[in-house]
Amino acid sequence: MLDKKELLKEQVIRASGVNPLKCMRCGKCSGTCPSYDEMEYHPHQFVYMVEMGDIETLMKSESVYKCLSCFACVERCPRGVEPAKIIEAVRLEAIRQKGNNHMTANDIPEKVNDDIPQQAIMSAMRKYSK
Amino acid sequence: MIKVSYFPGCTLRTKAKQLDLYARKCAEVLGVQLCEIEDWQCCGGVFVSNNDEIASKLSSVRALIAAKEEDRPLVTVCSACHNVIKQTNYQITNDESFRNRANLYLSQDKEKREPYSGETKVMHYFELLRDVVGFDKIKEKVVNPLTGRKIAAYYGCLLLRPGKVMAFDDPENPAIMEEFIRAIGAEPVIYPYRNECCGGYVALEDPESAKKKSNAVTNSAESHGAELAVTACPLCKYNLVQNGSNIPVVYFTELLAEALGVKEDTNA
Amino acid sequence: MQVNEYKPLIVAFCCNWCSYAGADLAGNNRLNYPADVKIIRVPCSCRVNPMFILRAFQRGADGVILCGCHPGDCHYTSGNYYTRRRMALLFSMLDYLGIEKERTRVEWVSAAEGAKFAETMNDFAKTVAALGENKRLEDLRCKK
Amino acid sequence: MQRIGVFVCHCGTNIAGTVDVKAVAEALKTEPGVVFSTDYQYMCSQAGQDIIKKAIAEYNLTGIVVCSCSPRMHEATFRKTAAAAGLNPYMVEIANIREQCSWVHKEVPIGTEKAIILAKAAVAKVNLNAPLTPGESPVTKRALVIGGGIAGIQTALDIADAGFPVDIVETKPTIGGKMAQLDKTFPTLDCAACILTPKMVDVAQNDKIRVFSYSEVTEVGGFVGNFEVTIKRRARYVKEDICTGCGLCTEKCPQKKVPNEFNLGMDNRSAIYIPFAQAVPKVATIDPNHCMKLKTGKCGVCSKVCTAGAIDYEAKDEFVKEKYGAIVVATGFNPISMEKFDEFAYSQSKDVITSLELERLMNAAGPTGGTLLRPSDHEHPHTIVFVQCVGSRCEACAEKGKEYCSKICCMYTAKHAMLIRDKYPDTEVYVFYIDVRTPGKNFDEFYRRAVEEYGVHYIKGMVGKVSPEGNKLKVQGSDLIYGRQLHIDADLVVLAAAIEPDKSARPLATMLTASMDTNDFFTEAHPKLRPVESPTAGVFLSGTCQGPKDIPETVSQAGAAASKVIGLLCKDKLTGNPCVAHSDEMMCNGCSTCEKVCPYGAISYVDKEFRMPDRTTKVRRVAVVNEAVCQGCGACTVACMSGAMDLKGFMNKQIMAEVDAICK
Amino acid sequence: MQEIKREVLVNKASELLKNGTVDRVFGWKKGEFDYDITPALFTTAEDIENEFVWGDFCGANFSKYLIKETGKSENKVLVFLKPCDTYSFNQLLTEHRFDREKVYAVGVPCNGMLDTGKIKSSAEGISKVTDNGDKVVIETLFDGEITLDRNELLPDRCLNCKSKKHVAYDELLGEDGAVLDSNRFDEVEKLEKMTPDERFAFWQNELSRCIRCNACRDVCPACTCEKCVFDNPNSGVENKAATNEFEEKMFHIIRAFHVAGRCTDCGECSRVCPQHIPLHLLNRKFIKDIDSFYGEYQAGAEVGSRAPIVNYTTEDIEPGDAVRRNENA
Repeated sequence: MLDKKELLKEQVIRASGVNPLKCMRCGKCSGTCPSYDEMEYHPHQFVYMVEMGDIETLMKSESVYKCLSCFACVERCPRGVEPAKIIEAVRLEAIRQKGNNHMTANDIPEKVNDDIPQQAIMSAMRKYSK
Repeated sequence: MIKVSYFPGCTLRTKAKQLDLYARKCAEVLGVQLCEIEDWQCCGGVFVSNNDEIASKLSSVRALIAAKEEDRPLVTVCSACHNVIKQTNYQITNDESFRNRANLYLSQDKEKREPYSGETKVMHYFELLRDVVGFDKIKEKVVNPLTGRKIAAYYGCLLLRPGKVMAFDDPENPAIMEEFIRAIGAEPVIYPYRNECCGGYVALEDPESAKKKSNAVTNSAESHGAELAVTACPLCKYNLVQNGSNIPVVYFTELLAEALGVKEDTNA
Repeated sequence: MQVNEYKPLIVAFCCNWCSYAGADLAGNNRLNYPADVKIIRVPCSCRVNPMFILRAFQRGADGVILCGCHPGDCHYTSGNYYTRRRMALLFSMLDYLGIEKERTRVEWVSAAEGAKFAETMNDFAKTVAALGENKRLEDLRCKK
Repeated sequence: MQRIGVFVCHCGTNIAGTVDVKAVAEALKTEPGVVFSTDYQYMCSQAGQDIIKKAIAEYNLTGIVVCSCSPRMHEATFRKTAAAAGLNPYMVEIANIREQCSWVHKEVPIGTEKAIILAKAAVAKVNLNAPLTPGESPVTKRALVIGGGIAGIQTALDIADAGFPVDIVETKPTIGGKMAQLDKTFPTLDCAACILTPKMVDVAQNDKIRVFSYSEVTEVGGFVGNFEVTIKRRARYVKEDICTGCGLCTEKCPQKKVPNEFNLGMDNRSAIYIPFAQAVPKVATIDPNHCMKLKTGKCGVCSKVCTAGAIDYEAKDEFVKEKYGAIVVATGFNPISMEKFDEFAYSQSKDVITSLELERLMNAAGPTGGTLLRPSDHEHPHTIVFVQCVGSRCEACAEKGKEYCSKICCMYTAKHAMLIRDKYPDTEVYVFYIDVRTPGKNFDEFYRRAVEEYGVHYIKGMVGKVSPEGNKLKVQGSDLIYGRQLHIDADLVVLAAAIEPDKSARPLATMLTASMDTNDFFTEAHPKLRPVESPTAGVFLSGTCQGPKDIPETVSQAGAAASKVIGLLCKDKLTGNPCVAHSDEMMCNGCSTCEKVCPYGAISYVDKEFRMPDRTTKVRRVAVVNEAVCQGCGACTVACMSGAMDLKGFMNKQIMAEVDAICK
Repeated sequence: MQEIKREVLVNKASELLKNGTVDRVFGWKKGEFDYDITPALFTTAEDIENEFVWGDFCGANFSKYLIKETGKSENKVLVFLKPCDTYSFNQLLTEHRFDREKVYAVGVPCNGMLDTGKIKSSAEGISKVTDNGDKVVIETLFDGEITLDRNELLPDRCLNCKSKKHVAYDELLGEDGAVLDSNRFDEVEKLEKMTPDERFAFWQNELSRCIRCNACRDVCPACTCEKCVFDNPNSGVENKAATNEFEEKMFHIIRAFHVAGRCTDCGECSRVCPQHIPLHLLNRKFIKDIDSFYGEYQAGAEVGSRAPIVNYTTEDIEPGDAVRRNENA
């Protein structure tokens, strides 16, 4: 039987399709990340902490919402680890498990202005809510 | 006349009408007919990379099927739609489990269709210009060359990454937009931030964060001598402009229309 | 557990450089497989003439397995590639004649794959045992 | 009829524990041909071998079967035993009743039964064995070295030193290779040219060594001891034997805007050129792609100024055919293209350079005369960032990088960093690294000195992006130990590009039938025990064509390859493996099918006259196997439908007899 | 009916004999009956004028005869080749079995040759057979005239003719045709679709009739070995006459394997089999598998081509997958 911690790790690895063991810990993902300063845990730490099975800490962190999904880390990783996908899987785990979304439709009106494209609202809802 | 299927996307119906309008007008001049697929639905804005995410990708699959039924490539203009649809197509081609599950969902639709497994070719309007029309032909059709204008091509992330999936151009040293700029008679400005992120959807969650990224892009373009930035993405444009770009940001179709002489206010 | 399980006779042709060494390694590691498997050493899997295989069946073998280096690792650079084509065609022909396709097999076993050798032989012996005696290629004169 | 002796080994309890060895010896007594059968504790021991020798003499044995461990273990031992007793060693067969019997089965009746069957199969085979004698072939006492870098130079010098003639084939106009482009060498910091150029001079002056520069190998035939090689000598439009290397032509040549490959395009040379001052041979070469005379017919300045009259615009490529006993591959390496790694802005800024380019920028004979200046504005760089592992250890990007570690980068970067800090103490040097790998004599000490004595900043992390802004290169990378993203405004960025085998290696491997790994490095015959030999007999490996290596390793491998070549050339004759294919000309159809599947080109065809039963003669085409080339795989024996082609030691009827014995 | 007339062939042969191009001519001679035509070697124009036969029963392929005949003289021998014969001709050249310089090859068009077996089983006491295009008229001693559709009397190999195009000749009489799309694999596919038990029963029934007369081997233009393995005591498989079922299978499997990649699918083996065993179905299985596993290959289509069985790619199908593919097909 897997305990909860292991189950979470399995789920993140399976859903993201990422094998954290491929990481050689060069840190290029964090070296390339444009949102590094906004994050508490950085892309290379996501990979390492998933490998270690400490997913709950990541789920609780605001860092999961700071990733831009710009895929620069994925593109530049020499080992094909795809950190952005692992962050996405942890983020989905967080919003799915919590049962409370990071952003809801009610939050939207105050966040938008007349010029904002629909695409931004759609994307934000996809990224921050179930 | 070459016929291609066309997926405009929500934003092109609202905030980014110019992007759509001029895409159509220019296509006509270049001998391509954009056949808008019927009853298209929003692509979802972003591609969710999780394997277990199915439902949000179905609208893209339906669009892909519509194009398959016409036996035409599916062309998009908006970078975001393009990214979502191309990634979905890649996943349905290469991930058997996703393919089976997606087809299972679609078998619930009213119309009965063959299972879809990635047959449609997904093209961005830029790829259409490069691979189908050809930049040489554009050069011939230009009536209003934008001579002397120094233009920064802003790729952003969505057109290029993941490079293996998008197969759009070299993700670190792309050339397609620069070639486009040359084709309409202007001078491309190469700057290091052309393939960095504008901040994207984070604009809602953390506007400050998005501002930092956007400023880095526009400052870099400006410092390399650009007087204008060009993009294919409404969200990129929004972020760059909203965060106080010192140089104007326009859609590439606007420039193309100007060069081809089909922009309404060219002489205004 | 079936007590009276049929004990098949299995001839295994092993190339000297990879599979024969793999079989030796299975021995070094004391990995069991049925004694029904008898190994014949050949320099390369490409030395195995279809006639040897048919002859084995003629003389009462119930299964014949060929083992060689993995494609690309042949000691003679290309021998196993020829084996692969010859056996694909031969096995397909035997199947066409209605002879049980489970009685013939080709496996690539490297010198380092002692465990794979033992597993392969266990599996093959089990498969062949399940088919029972080889009647379709039998030779009444040889079997008495 | 053979007289066969059977010897069953107990191997202590290794065999005897699961096999009733006495029962095996007993059961074999009645096999056809068997005249003697016995068992013993340890057959491979001196006493055991004596039993065999005695039995051979006493029973007049013509063949023996040893039931023991794997033939891979002791076949050679027992063959020697037989030979010592006057029996042809190929009359020995081993029944493997240990690895393939006693060790894999548990019950004595089962083990014993199988051991008897295996022994009977061996007896059945020996009954059909025939004495075999290895063939002999003569050895051409001349070696060919392909590649004239430090590996090729050292190999050639060592072979020549032993008294054998050697030819070096080098594609460039001069020998010297990559080492000639280097500035200093680690970990001793002596100057590369100071230690290399004397060796180049030795080559030029050694009358045993011929240098075919500006040449390439186009065809290889033959086999170990008897290779026949065609060398294409590209037209250099300058008569090599007349040119004195005075260099006047290069000064007067009006076309001076040709990118200088020796300085990696960082400066220009003339269309007629001598790559560098110490070139060997020191003769000029005309670059036909840039020479106005060759392209348009107008000019001819070099011809006018050459007092020796060495210029020949009409020169053509020439082909030389030569015979060699051994071939050494020393084709070397190149840094990979940085084109696909533009996150480091290599294509965007001249001030992003590779380490090899830095070597030239620091070299006194380089484009800046040895003063470190930025290529863009010729200013002194004050902040320099080194990026390690660019394209090395790169699994995700097979089309742009290499999966392996390039091995030399950690050390040369430490060297660069140290030299820069030494010469320009006001310059800050940062090295972004993933791991620092220094397993070599005095290597780690060297790296530590860079940090501790020279104050080089080593940062554990990787650069993610380099952005040229103004006259700075904005470097963004991770500093993993600090836990921050580091932003450095650098003046110069140096990329430690992965190295890859030279592109000429792949077609050469095909010509030599030498195998390569997926990265196009030549594979060795055995990774540990035969590291300088290729699996193809007579082809040896020297230097980085076999894998990334530094200079000391390259030189020692070059010496090792030379000693293997010398060992081969010392022999007057080579004895081969006697288990080779043989074609029965009476049955051969001459259809050429066997030739197609032979990986060694060992089969040829001759027209032969046959006397027919009716006393007429008939000429037929038949296959002939070159026994020195045949390696004995047997592919031809199955391709041959008439059964004319058979393999000695593994004949059709022998294998068939084994099958019959097992299936009885 | 053959579109080209006997006179054309006779004139050509006489002309070449007279002008010294050749000194021997392979042709056909009448046998006991109309349908019983035998191959013959002519050396004079006179013999040719008198005895040379050309018609619906001239099915014999001379390619194989060239091996021995070309060794007998330094002069050229004339051979008439139908389109399907030219493939065997090329295949033998690929295998260096005769000297091309000693042969003068004349291509003749072919409209399909009638099957002697089918004729014989359609009537008794046959005295004369005439072909007038679509119909064949058989005159019999007892039942008068019988008229049959020509197509009904064609052997399988002509019904599924693969090519009307000559792939080798020095000179062509008449018009050359094209390579045809045939349905020659239909029967193989039918067998493949059966269950293994049905296939086994089918072949058991067919091959058990074999009397080891070796007619298939003797006629086969690919079976040209100086000494056949089945005649060679050292081969381990020597046997002159099968003593049990297995050995028939062994003989036919080995024979098919030995000609795999070399068989031009001429169909002679089945034509000559006195027991009417459809032996060509074995060869066609190999051809079909070779085509589907390694890409289409026609033996003899060009001289010097390398048969797939003596070639490889690093990505070839695994034997296990090859057999399973049949199952799914």
